[in-house]
Order: sequence, then C-alpha cells, then structure tokens
Amino acid sequence: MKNTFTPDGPTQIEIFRRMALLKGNDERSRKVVTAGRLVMPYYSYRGQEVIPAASFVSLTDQDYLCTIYRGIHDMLAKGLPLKDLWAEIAGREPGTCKGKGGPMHLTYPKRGVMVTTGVVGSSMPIANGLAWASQLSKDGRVAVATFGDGASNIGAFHESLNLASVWKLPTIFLCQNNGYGEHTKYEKATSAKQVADRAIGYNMPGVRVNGNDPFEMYSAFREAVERARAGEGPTLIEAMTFRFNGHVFGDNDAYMDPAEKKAAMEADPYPAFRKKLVESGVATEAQLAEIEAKVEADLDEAVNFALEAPFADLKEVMTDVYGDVA
Amino acid sequence: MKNTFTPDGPTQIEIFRRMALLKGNDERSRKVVTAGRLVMPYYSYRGQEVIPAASFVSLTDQDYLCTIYRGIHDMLAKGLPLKDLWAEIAGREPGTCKGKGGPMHLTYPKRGVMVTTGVVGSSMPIANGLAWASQLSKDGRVAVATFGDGASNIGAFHESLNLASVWKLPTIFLCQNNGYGEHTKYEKATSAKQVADRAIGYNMPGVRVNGNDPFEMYSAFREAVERARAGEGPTLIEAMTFRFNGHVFGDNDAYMDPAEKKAAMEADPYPAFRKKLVESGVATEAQLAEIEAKVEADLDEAVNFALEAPFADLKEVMTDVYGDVA
Amino acid sequence: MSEQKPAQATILQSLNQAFADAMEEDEKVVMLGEDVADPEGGGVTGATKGLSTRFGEHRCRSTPITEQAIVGAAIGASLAGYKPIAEIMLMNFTTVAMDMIFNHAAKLRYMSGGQTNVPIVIRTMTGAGFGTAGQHSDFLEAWFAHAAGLKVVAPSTAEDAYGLMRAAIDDPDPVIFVENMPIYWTPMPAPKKGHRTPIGKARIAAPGDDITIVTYSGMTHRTLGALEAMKAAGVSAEVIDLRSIQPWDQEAVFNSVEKTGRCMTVHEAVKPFGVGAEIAATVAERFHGKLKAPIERVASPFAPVPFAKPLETAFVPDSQRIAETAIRLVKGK
Amino acid sequence: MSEQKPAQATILQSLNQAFADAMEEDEKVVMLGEDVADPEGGGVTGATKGLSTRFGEHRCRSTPITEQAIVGAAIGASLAGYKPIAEIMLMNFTTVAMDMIFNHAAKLRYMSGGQTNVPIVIRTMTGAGFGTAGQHSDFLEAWFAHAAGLKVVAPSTAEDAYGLMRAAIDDPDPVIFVENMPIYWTPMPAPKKGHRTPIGKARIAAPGDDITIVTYSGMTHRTLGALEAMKAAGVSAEVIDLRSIQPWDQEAVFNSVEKTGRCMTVHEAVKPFGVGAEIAATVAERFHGKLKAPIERVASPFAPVPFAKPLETAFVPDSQRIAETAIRLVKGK
Ligand SMILES: Cc1ncc(C[n+]2csc(CCOP(=O)(O)OP(=O)(O)O)c2C)c(N)n1
Ligand SMILES: Cc1ncc(C[n+]2csc(CCOP(=O)(O)OP(=O)(O)O)c2C)c(N)n1
Ligand SMILES: [Mg+2]
Ligand SMILES: [Mg+2]
Repeated sequence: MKNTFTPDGPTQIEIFRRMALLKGNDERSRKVVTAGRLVMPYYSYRGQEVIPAASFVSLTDQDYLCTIYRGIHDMLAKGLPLKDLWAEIAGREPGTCKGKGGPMHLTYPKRGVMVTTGVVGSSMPIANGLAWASQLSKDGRVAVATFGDGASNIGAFHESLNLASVWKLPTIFLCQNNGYGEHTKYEKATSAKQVADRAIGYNMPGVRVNGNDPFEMYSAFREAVERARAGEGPTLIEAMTFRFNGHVFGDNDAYMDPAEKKAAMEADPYPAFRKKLVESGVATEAQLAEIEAKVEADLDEAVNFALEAPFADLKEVMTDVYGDVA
Repeated sequence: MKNTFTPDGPTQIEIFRRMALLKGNDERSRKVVTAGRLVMPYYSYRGQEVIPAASFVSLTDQDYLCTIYRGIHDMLAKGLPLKDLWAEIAGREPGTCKGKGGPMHLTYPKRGVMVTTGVVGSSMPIANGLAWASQLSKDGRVAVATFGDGASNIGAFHESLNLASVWKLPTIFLCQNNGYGEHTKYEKATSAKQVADRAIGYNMPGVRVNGNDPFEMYSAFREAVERARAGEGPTLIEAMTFRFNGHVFGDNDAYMDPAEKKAAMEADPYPAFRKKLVESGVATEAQLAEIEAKVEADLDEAVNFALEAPFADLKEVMTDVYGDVA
Repeated sequence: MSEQKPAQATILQSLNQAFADAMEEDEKVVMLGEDVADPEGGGVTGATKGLSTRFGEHRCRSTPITEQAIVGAAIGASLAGYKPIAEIMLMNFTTVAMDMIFNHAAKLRYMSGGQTNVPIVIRTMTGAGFGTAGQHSDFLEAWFAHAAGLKVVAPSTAEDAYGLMRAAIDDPDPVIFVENMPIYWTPMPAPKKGHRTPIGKARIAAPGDDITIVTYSGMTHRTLGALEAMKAAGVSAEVIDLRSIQPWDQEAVFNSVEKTGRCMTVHEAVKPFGVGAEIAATVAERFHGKLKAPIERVASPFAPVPFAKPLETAFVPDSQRIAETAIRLVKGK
Repeated sequence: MSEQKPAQATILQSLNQAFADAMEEDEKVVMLGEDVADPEGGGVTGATKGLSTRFGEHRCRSTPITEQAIVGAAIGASLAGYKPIAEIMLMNFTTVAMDMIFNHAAKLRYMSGGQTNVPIVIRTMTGAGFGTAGQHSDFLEAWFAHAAGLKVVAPSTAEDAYGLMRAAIDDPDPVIFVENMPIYWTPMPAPKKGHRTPIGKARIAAPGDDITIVTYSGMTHRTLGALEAMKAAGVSAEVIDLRSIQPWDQEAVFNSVEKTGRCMTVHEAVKPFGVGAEIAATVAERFHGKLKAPIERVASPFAPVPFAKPLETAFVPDSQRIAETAIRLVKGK
C-alpha cells in the first residue's frame, strides 16, 4: 500500500528528534531506576518510539491526548517538558502533578496531555469527551486515545468506538499493538485476526500499519487527523510494534519466546531510521549526533533538577481533593 | 441464501405451537395488566415470537439460556411452565422464584432458564460461564444468551464475544434486533451497518437473518447449535424483528414513525406462518385451531392459579440472601 | 405578610426547569444520556423534555446504551471546559460505569495536582415501589460518599431538586445526584428561578425537642409522615433532611443533637455499612457520655429488593416503623 | 509440650497452597484471571504458579483483560456446579466488573428464590506502599460489605490466608477475598493442610484490658506494632483481627468491649463511610452509656492515594498514630 502522505525533510528530522528524545529518555529512566536513584513502577516503552514520534508531528499543542501507564513516550512526543516529567516521576513538588500523580498519571494540559490512566481501556471514553468538546466548540481540535492490544478486548474500547462513530467525533484511536498484554500473547487474548478488523463493527476506517516505520505511521495518522478535522469522524489505527523490556521494568521475560524478542530487537527502528536519514541525504550524521547530544544534555539537566527538587509539603496529601475546599 | 437446515413437518408444527403459546401469553399478559388484575412492569415481546420458537426447538432441556427483561418469550420457548411463570409475575409464593424475582428475573433451572437479567448486556458474560462449564464437563450443552440490538453497544457484549471466541466456548449470541433500544432507533445508537458485522472483530461466524421467518431462523440457529456442540465455538446471530408494543407496555410510541409500525404489524409473522402451514399441507386448520385453543385453556388455568395463589410469607424478605443463614 | 398560595411544582418539573435555566444561562452546560433528547421522548420520565428542541440536539444528546462511554464523554468534555450533566438512568446501572466514576471523575483533580477538574453532574434515579425488583431499586449513596473527590446529594423537595441541581452544575467537582422515583410526581412548593441550595447544608424539615432524626431523599417524607403518631405519643422530633450526603452537614446535626440529646437515622439503603453508620458513629463520638439513648438506624433489611408487592412494601421503612423507633428511644421500651 | 519451631510460610505461598489443595480435592474448583496460568507466569505475583501445569490449563485459565467477562464466566460456571476462583488483579479494577458482582453474583440466589446460587471466590489485591498511586491502591471492602448477598474477608496471616481461602471456596455464596500486597512476602507460621478459618469469626491477635482495637488485613500488623509504645505508656490493648468483614464477628467485639470498656477501629480505607463507621455505630449502640471513652476511627485521610513516597507514607495509618490514639483514649488528653 502506498502512503498517502510523506513527511518532508524537516518533518523527518523532527520525527527523528522526537524518537531520539523518547529513546534517550527510556534508557535514562531504566538507568536511574536500576541505580536505585529513583523508585517507581516503570513501564518501558522502548521499541515503540516511532508510533507517537511519527504521529504527533501532525498535531498541535491544542490537540488532546489521553494516554496510559505505558505512555511516557506519547507525552514526550506531545510536548511534555522533560523537567516537569522527571520531577513528577521522582514525586517532587515541581512535577507536573506536584508528585501526586507519578508515572502513571502524568498530566500536562498546556500541551494537551489531559489524562494518563492506569486502568486498561480507560483512555478511550474520556478522549471521546474531549472530542465532543471540540465538536461543540468547532475549534478543530482532535483527541487521541492511545492504548494497547490487550485493551482492545475490554468493554470501554467497544463503547468508545461505537459512540465516536455514531457521534462522528474527531477521536483517533491509536492502538499500540506490541503483541502482549502483561504476559499474555496477543493470540491468546484477542480473537480478532487484527485489531483493525474491529473497525468494521463500528463502520469506521480501520487500518493496521507497521508502527516501526515512520513513513507508514506518519501517513496513516495524518490521514486520521485530516479526517477528524474535516468532521468526518473517528479512525482506528493499529500500529504494530514490540516492547523491548517486558511489561513492567524488572519482570522477567520467561513468558516470551527468546527468538521473538531477539528478532524484534534486531529490527530496532531507531538505528534503521537514523541510517535512512543519512543515506537519503535528509540529514547529516553530525546533525543527528547533535540532536542526540542535546537530548542527553537535556536529560542530565532534567534528572538533576528532579532529584534535587523538594518533595511537596505533607499537607498536599489533603489538597486537590475538591476545588472549593482549602 | 439457501437455508442449510429445514424443519420437518412435526418440527414446523412444534414451532407453531411455541409461537402460539408465546403470542397467546403476551396477549393475555397485556389483557390482565390492562384490566388491573396484575401490576408489573411489562416488556411486551409481541412480534418477536418466531425467534425463540424456531430456534429453541433445536435445544434440549439441558441446554442453558440467559435472557433479559424482554425475555418471557424466550423462557416459554425453552419450556418454562405457564403456571410457574404466572405465579411469579403475579408475585406469588408458588412462582418460580417465590415471587421474589418477578417478570425481570424469572429463573427455572429445570429447563435451563438460568438467568434473567434486567441489566442491558449482562446475559452474555454469564452465558459464557455456563458454556465454559459445558466445555469442562464435556457434556455437549450449549449456552444461549439473548439480548437486544441496543445491548450490542455495551461493553459486556464485546468482552463476552471476545472471550467466547478465544476460549472456543459453545455460546450462541442471539441478538433480537427490533430496531429500537427503549426509544432510540438502531441507527442513532449502533454504528455497525448490521450487528452481525461485529462478528468479524471476534473472528467468529456472524449472520443476519430474518427473525420473522421461521425457516431462516431455524436454519441459522441450528447451524450455531451444531457448531457449538461440535466444539467449534460461538456464533453471533442477528435476528431482525420488531416489537409491536413499544418498550414497556403503556409507553406511548411518539418516538416511532407510525408508518414503520404499521408496516411491521401488517407483516405479523404469526398469521403468515399459520397460513403457510395450512397451505403447504403440513397442518390442517383444525389442528392449529386445537393448538391455539389449548394455549388459551392453559392460560386460563395458569392465570387463575396465579391470581388465587397466596403471597409468600413476609419472612421471605430475609431468606435466600445467603445459603448458610436461616 | 401577604398570604399568597405558593406556586406548586413536582420534583420532575423542577429538575426540568433547572436544566433549562442552566442551559439558558451558560452555553457550556450540556446534557447526555439514554433517550434524553426529544426525538427519543425527552427522557424515560420526561425529565429532559424540551431541552434538545430548545437548545439543539448537540447540547442535549441521546446516547447508545453505554454507561462507561456516557460518563467518559462527560469527563472528557468537562476537562475541556464544558459542564456536562450525564444521566445514568438507574442507580444500579452506575455499577457499569464505576471505573469512570470512581477511578477517573473522582480522582483526576487530585492525580493531576489540581491542573484539571471534572465539573460534571451524574444524575440517577432509584427507589423501591414500582415492582422493578432486585436490579432497579437500590440506594448506593454510601459507596459514592466513601469516594474522595465525589460529592453526593439527594433532594426530597422540589425546591431542593432545583436548588441542588443548580448548585451541582455550578460545582467545580463531580456530583452524584440521586433522584427518588416515588416522590417524582408529588406537587410541592415550587422553586424560585435561580435558587441555589448550597451543597453540604442540611435543612430542618421539622423542628422538635426530644430526638433528632437524620434522613434524606424519599425517607424525609416518610419521617414527616411519622410525626403525628409521635406527637400522639408525646414525642417531639426534629427532622433533619440532609440533602447532601457527601459532604454532610455535621454542624446542623450536632446543633440539633445538642438540643435533643437523642439521634436516629432513616434511609432506604440497606442498613449495614450504610450512610446511617457514618452519621451514628460521628454523632456517638462527638456526644460521648451525653446521649440520653442509643442511636438507632432505621433502614431496609440486608437483602436485595424483592418483587412481590407485599414483600416490597415490607422491605422499605415506613412511617410506622420510624414512629415506633423514635417513641421507643424517647420513652423507653 | 514440645517446643518445635513452627514451619514458616508467606501469605502468597499459603494462598498458592490453598488453591492447590482445593483443586486437588475437588475437580470442580477452577481458576481464571489475567495471566494466572503458567505460560503467562502463574500470576503477576506468582500466586497461582504451578496450578495450570499440575491441573491443566482448562482448570487454571488465563483470560483477556476483561473483568466483566471474567466475573461473568465465574458466575455462569458456578451456576452449573463449578466452584470458580476469579482473580481481579487489583481492587480498583473491580469497578469495571461491579455490575457482575453487585447486580448478579450477589443477587442471583435471592432473585431466583433460592433456586440458584453463586459459589465463587473473587480474589483481589490492594494496598498502598508501592508507589502505584491513585488507581491501584484503594480499599473498597466497605462497598462490598454494603451489598447483601456478598461475603467479604481480608486475612492478615498466612494461616488465615489459607484457612479463609479454603472456607471461601467451600462457601455456597460469593466471597470477596481481599489480599494486601505489602504483607504478601512476610514469613509467618505456616497453615496446616486442610485448615479452615470460619467466615465470620474474628481472632484475638493480642489480648488486653484497657481498649479494644478492631482491625483487619495489613493494619493488623501495624496495630500489633503499636503495642510496645502502648505498653510503655501503661496501656493494654486487645487487638481483634476481624478477618471477615461481612459478616463481622459482633460477638467477639462485644465480648472484648464488655471487658475493656473502650473501642477504636483501624483500617487503611479512607475514614468516611468506611468499615470503621459500621463497627463504631454498632458498638456505640450496644454499649450506650457504658463506654469509658468515645470510639475513634483511625483510617486513611479522605483523599486518593498520592504517588510521592513521603506523601504515600503519610497517607497510610502507622503504628505511631495507632498508639497515640489508643493512649489518648485510655489516658485522656
Ligand atoms: C482494567 C484493568 N485490568 C487489569 C489491569 C492490569 N494491567 C495493567 S497493564 C496490563 C496489560 C495491558 O496490555 P496492553 O493493553 O496490550 O498494553 P501494553 O501494556 O502492552 O502497552 C494489565 C492487564 C489494569 N491496569 N486495568
Ligand atoms: C446497563 C443498563 N442501562 C440502561 C438500562 C435501561 N434499559 C432497559 S431496556 C433498555 C433498552 C434495551 O434495548 P435493546 O437492547 O435493543 O433491547 P429491547 O428492549 O429492544 O429488547 C434500556 C436502555 C438497563 N436496563 N441497563
Ligand atoms: Mg500490549
Ligand atoms: Mg431493541
């Protein structure tokens, strides 16, 4: 299938920049956790960077994102600043949520990161509401819900896709199919040959793409965005990918076929895209190295900032429960 | 499409007998309610008789049924005796549930009527469990969940069809599509062009049939039964029909197009099938009249029995909450 | 003072009026739920009749039967500045949407460190009396009151139905709005346009001296209906209609018990772990050593709601039981 | 008596043993939940490890992420004579399956007039302490205890984890089995094979004279951890580990309060409308005029669980707070 849209040179470089940021951030996170400098449940997204990086270049800061516990890549690609991120996952006061949300509930409305949920499937019903608001306000914003392959089996998925379709909402349902839900393989949990097949049941466009191919991903997502902005309703995108570090960082991969994992890691999209950019002349090696160096420098700064920042006062335990109570 | 199975003469007559029973019972129910002899929320199924009548002739008493508030036709077709039914809907002690369940929660395990639910969609997850039990016991029983078109949009539908498919359960999902959920038209609530389309998303057979045609209904359902008994897994059947008396008996039909209703009532499957049986020589007019007379006589007996039966003792309010407590 | 006969309205009419007034005043107020728009009848009881015709179907929108999606859509729209009123037809069906209500609506403000909030109203009907049996009549307000981040209100009068609905729509946080069907159609003094009943403030439904009876929703009327029998027995009860359950008006209850020295609670929800327990525990702690009688809780028995009319009638607390309990507490056995 | 060092086991091991023993003895005992079978690791914490290998994947079956379907399948299989143990990984996710639990599992016996029953166990983990924040740590036992037809248990020891699990599997009705993660891995005296802890019977975790502290689940250990500080202050507390919350052992609590004349409750769930309210209300009513001090309820503050470690730590009641409360109640301010 030919891609409908192709990112131009600067966009390709921007996609790469976001991929580098995401990859660097994941590696740094695992390092900091492994070193014991920070304690948190960490759901590594390493291997899935292309999906949000190549998709969200087609969004504006005003567009909405509802993501999940495995969603830090989504948020960064949507523009969540590193310092706010790191202070939050370290539980510190200057974190986006004053340390009260943590890695599973990061929120940053300034860049449209509206909800991060720890409940499987629950990003979708809320994204519809944001999309409904756009439709009411006629402001052209789209709402993206990301979720996993496992989440495509839960009731909230079904209700959300149906409502989005009958209401013609500008919601984009972005399924990141990494082949597993926790330790359970796709085939053992999901009856659909492919998640994209389910779109037929909602009379909406559904497409399976290679989520590790920035060009395919860019095109499919941009199509969905244009459709949403044009008032033509929702799209279901199933982006095929793989999580390199299992479900939660530190679990052992006993449930996984080692060969499957090895093959996936050898097909790491990051070096592949990097190489392609240089070979096609879109970017020079030096340019890309500079991007990567900048990521590392920014990470140094963010991590230091976060780990030196204070925790919120204990009275914060009781604030933000209600808006009208001190 | 040619029907795979055709009911033989005696089966046709049995289908008619059940249709006559169901139709007679609905008419009697509305009469008794209208006369004020019995007070209950009544969800008339008039117009939908063919679906269970033509389907359940392929079931045994050991097969399981989970049905809904609009499900008295299903139960009667599954063998629930009239006296037990009437005593229950009258709230009397000899009712199937001692009067504690009422019309929305009739239960009669002796004939496989395992659950009647008042919550939209909730027949399906439980039917799967009964089907799982059959699979574990290898006793060849099938479990039927009936539900409406509106219910096909709720989360429980999705979760149930997916689980039934990945577990290859002998569950039959029988959607009675009467074009409305309460006052909302199919198109306004359901994104799928047809509910049957959703089967693709579960990689299971899905078929839309004319639920008012006893032959089509018989064939489709029997196919599903044979598939289930053979261990080949679940089927989704969407049976097209119409409810002649709106959502709950007594509501006004303002939300309905009068022409639509008129056309549906003119296509009443009952007189049509009756005529066909006589014309094709399968039954004589006298035979059918006798069946109908028997239904009326049985109803007379059941209604009188029920309305003369005592209510349960007030201490029944506190029994059957737990099994180990007096 | 002039002796004008006050205008009458039912709770149902007052709710409808509250919706219309709020939608008129603020275009951010929107409505969604099953059958709520006029082509679908304006709600199964007509509570939302006329709204879609007047304000457009985009602002009063019928949904599929899909409670998770309904509450989710309300939450999402509220995050973007709207003030949605979501109808979950019956309280038992809130169970289908419980994740959206409890894990999301209630918590997004907190988990986001105050960056977002969820100003939605979830209205839901309940109450025994119509023979709808085990899955259509339960009172679950104690669950919602146990959930930090939610508010819970349950009016018993037309004025408060209006006033609390307006206050709930104004409120910056999610409010569970409990409507009791059996009192839907009773004519009562009509609300004034624009009236607000503050959330968290109780109402003294009847003043008295010997015992404080704390109640809410439909049971307020049954408690008031018990006053005559109490009076005949020489018992003067102060009836407090809580109106809000989370937060509940401790000050009003304390002031009353200070005066009466006795307290009992009345609700239709089953007794164990119900709202009465929180009130009784709080009052008992506060008035340790000062109460003239133990605090009793009148409530439904610990069972699902039965269908059969005599059983259903016996299930719900009635005025006689309320009166007997109050008299026993005041006069001794 | 011989002074043998008793065998040790963790709650996790004891649960695993209970499953294995029950499945061995009765082929109708089956298990389902996310990742419960061995190809998926035998449960995220290994609670069900080895079962599918030993008894077959048909009897210990991994499911999709689909809690309504999980509980529904358990209900259905139980109606056909099986005794399913369903895992809902975390207590917060029971919200997704609440209709199946509350409207169906709890009520089918009643609504069918006793023709059917639902002998299932729903196990679910919870508890703050692992930085999993607002949607993974809540205690919702008060909700389930408010639902007629359900039983609710929450063990604090390895013996009771085993004994209550066996009793729950035997039980003819649905049992919500609450597991507290922070005490999963603590070695404790091991259960005896076949042991049953009767549902509804409390355990005196420590005898004492001055005050009765009613608690359960992980908070039992924090309460026991407070005894030393109490002792130092001259306070002797009787600690009652409820073990069962619905039904709860009123007799044991009453006997103790009869002796001590004082009572307090401790749980991790938030305070308002929590389990402590029911206990306090019941004890206060029963001991009207006889208590030497008001009944206080130690519980988590009325907020979601925060992520940041210091805040999370401050959120959960600790031994110090428990000790201080008990000392204050006994010794006065
Ligand atoms: C309703 C619910 N059930 C169970 C869980 C526990 N859980 C957390 S992540 C996860 C796996 C989700 O898999 P998938 O949707 O494929 O996303 P992935 O983690 O692979 O990105 C599960 C079962 C949960 N968070 N919510
Ligand atoms: C979860 C839930 N939401 C709402 C209702 C209220 N309700 C009862 S029947 C019904 C319509 C169902 O329509 P459909 O599934 O098409 O079945 P039909 O009544 O047409 O047979 C609704 C909305 C309910 N019972 N359960
Ligand atoms: Mg996955
Ligand atoms: Mg219908």
